[in-house]
Amino acid sequence: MLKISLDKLDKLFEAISASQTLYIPVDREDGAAEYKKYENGMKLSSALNTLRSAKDFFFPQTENLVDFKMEGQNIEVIDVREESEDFVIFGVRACDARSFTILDKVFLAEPVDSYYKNRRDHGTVVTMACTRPTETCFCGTFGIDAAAPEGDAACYSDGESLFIEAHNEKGQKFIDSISSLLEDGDTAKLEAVRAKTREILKKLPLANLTTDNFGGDKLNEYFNSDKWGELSESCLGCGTCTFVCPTCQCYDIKDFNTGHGIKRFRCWDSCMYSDFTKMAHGNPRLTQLERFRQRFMHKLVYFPANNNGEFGCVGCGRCLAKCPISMNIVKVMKALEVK
Amino acid sequence: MQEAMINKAKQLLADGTVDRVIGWKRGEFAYDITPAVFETAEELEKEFVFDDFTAANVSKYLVKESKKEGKILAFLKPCDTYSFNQLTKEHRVVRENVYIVGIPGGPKLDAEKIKAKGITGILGVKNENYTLKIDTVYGEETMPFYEAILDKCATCKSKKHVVYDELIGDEGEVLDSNRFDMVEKLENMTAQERYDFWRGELSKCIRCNACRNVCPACTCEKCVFDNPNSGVENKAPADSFEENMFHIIRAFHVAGRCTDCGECSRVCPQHIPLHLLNRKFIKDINSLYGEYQAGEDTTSRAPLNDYKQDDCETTVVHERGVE
Amino acid sequence: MNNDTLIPYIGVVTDIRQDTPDVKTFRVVSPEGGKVFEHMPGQCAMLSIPGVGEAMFSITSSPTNKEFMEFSIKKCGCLTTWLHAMDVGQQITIRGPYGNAFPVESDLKGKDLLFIAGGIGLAPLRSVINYVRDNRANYGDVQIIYGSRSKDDLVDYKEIIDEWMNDTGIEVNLTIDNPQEGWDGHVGFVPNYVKELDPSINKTVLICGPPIMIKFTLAGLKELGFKETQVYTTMELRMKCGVGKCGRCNIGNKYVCKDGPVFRFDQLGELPDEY
Amino acid sequence: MQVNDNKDFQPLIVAFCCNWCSYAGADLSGTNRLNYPTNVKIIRVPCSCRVNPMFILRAFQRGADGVILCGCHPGDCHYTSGNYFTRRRMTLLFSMLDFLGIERDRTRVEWVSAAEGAKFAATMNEFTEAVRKLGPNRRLEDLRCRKQ
Repeated sequence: MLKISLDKLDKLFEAISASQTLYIPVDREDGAAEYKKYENGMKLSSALNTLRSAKDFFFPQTENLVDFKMEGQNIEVIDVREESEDFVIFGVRACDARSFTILDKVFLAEPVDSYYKNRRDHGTVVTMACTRPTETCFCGTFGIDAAAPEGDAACYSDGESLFIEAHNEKGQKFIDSISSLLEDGDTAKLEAVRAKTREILKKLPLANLTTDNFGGDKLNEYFNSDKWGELSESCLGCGTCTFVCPTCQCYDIKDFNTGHGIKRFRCWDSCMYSDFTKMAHGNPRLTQLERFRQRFMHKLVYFPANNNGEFGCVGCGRCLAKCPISMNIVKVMKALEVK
Repeated sequence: MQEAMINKAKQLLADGTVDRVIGWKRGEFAYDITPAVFETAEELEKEFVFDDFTAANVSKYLVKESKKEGKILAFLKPCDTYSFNQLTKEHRVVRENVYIVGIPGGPKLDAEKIKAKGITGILGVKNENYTLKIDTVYGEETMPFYEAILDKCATCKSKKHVVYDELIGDEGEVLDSNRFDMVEKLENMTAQERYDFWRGELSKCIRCNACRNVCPACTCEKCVFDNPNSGVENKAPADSFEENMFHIIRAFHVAGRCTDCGECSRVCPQHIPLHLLNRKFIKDINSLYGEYQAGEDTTSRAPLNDYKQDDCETTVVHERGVE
Repeated sequence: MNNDTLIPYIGVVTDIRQDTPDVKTFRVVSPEGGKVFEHMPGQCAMLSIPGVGEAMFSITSSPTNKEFMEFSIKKCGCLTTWLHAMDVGQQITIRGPYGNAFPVESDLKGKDLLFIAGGIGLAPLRSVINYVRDNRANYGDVQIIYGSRSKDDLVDYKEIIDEWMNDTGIEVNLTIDNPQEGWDGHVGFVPNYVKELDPSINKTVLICGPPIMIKFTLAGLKELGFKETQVYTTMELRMKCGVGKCGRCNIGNKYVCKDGPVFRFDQLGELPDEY
Repeated sequence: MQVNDNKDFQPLIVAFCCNWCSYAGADLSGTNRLNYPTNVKIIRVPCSCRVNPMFILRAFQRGADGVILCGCHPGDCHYTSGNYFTRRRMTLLFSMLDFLGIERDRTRVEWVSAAEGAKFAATMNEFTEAVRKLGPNRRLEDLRCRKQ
């Protein structure tokens, strides 16, 4: 496999960013990691994962869809779409890489969402294998191997060198563009590191969590479960879980009056919010119980029902770490599960 | 302490004083504790927890819970009693339906602080003589207890319970805290520095509304930011202006009512020090209109519902400090 | 870049008809004349006034009408109030068509049809009724049972009296909730009227109206011997995208905007009761 | 400290004026043919205390460079005490804006009675000049509202 020495990472980043925009996870002052546009001198974060997921690159929190100019009774529609620039996201973890597959199922299904597709076409996802998974990780539950991430190209570190391999054409193109910096390397040590990571993954507290008892066929059984009241009673109805989630994709479309035109934009929305399904004549989800149920039913039952059994969760553990009252999908699965 | 609380709860349930108990429920890990309502002794025995991580302020849940039938037992820490008292003052809770047992306060721990030290794979946390022994997937780690406490506990204002029906432990006292230090530090910066500081912080906001929804003072039935007819409804910060507006209005709406419980900053997934905005209001109110602690009593007039004819003019802002 | 369904077309409102005190019917054409797009009976379109809002409305005109589309809209929220206040000539934005349609070219072909509508619930059914009238040879007997609060609240009353009632092979039964001067027709709620009329159980039923009406009518139909597989309805929930991506109009795993709005009752029965 | 004086800059000023004193004061300055800049857009409110902090922020969002709030002199409020509440509220709001690093001279409260036409004109002149020196509002503007 091709490799580059870890102390030459700067050179690698400089080379990539010379031809296209590069985003890497960097450490923030408060210790959390976030993706930043690479500028010379930036250091790659060693954190397990970024606080916000990588979905922002393809599905940003807000984006302008279309502009309108209103004049008397007339309306002019202005298409504001522009071809996205080419960019590389470096250091995406296995869980987030899988989340793109899930988002694709929604946004690339007919009719294709051109806004999403535009960025997806121009973005290259370079993943990074995990070596230090933490207690909130449960990607294995969804069949993801943290030591062998998906993505257009994948990187693995053995502590000395960074190994790179392509998974598809886009990844190969990426590797070709930096091939002058790469050399052939022996993967013996890397295999040992990966084996060790897999050992750790097996020992994690959530390693035994399975989806065996969830899926599209359990729809009414789980919908009518009497556990929802207890599970949702302390839910604050905030949107933290949905906004840090790499697979949550619900959005709202809103108009903003700028004083000299109308901007129609879309923004992330959360099924946990009270006005998510509110209509002029009423609301089918009146209490937090129904909203809470919707979120987890969507991930564990509805999504697999519509997508050949694929679940709407990748086990990244962000909601486990971030929920203000620590209620999360793992607790829901454990409470709900009917064997 | 946990044992004493469970016994107290069981006793009060058994003798019919209360019908339900609000407290905290054990989670998957050492630190992920969920506020919960318990109805039976068995549930309490099995899941009730009170330890270094039970920081959540349960007083806001009482807005709903106290309106249900029967009486509820609430275990309140000193800071929580201020919030509860303020809610009583605003007629948001039915005081008669709540039986309050005062329990000792923090300092409570912040799992994020432990993780920020690079400690991952946390399986268990033990406090041994104010040194945390942290059992992880990668072996045992240690760190000083006080380096892992919540920001809100590091600047604790009071160990005194301002309202209770019964107390476990001793009555505490109002502390001489240094909670305004950071506000002062910012005040002494230049306007440009302050602007840069807040832009850096507020631009992290993802508008999850956790700060608003957890706040015991934010109890409007319909928030102005959720009301499509308000003209300012927004779900996402589409512009830096909207980030600023949300946080200014959020803090302003609780000015004079905020008890400084610190929940807003505790729950912020982006670690924005939101409590500084609230504290700025508290500090201004204290210095301009006389010392006032929201939630201390249930009878005094809130500073923004009150006035004196010889109050200072708004020019006081222009005349002081650094430009 | 390809067209995106989220970018709307312009529609011009060329006619506004006051149907009832709170329902107006709007005629929409494209600025160049003609229809903005083709649709099938039962499908919906997203109408919007930029800056006011966007919402899903069923297309009430039949696809056999080649000149324009019509929308019967009841005034009940922010956008509909605005639409009711506008004048002829106003441009609006329109995108669609969205959703499935009544199976007029498959399951309904050759069948005797029974339409049951309540109030504004006639809007989506009118599209089917007129489609059937224009392709009369493909369908059997047609019976229409339509009820409203009062005579004034019967949507499209003029068309019902002047056209539908004069067609051969169409039986129209009207009813209103309470007795009223100048009304010599039937008085009573739709569910009871359906039972009174005792329609033949060979008919395929298309029903739309307030949820409470649907609930009781369905129970009545079952009593008469109708099977759930014979009854179709059309649903409505809050929608933003119209293409099953924004994630809010789902009933169980089905999206009303994409998998609906037309459902057969046996399909609905498999879904959770959350609508 | 602004280096240049922004001589060519025409700031947009929004003035909230209470119906009973300041709006009449503005009227008087007009009937007395006193000049004040045309940049000042007056919004009449029933009482200065009607002005929600949100109004001030929204004015900035929609392109105001300075916002001034005028009401009856303390003690003279038509509704007895409205302006006392305004005073506390605005003091705290201005202090908060200052805390966030937004130029403190962009906001002001001034008490103008119905008889003080001259004061109204002078205040507007002076306030407009002060805002002109600050330049366009950049720290509390909504970029979407900026005219291209």
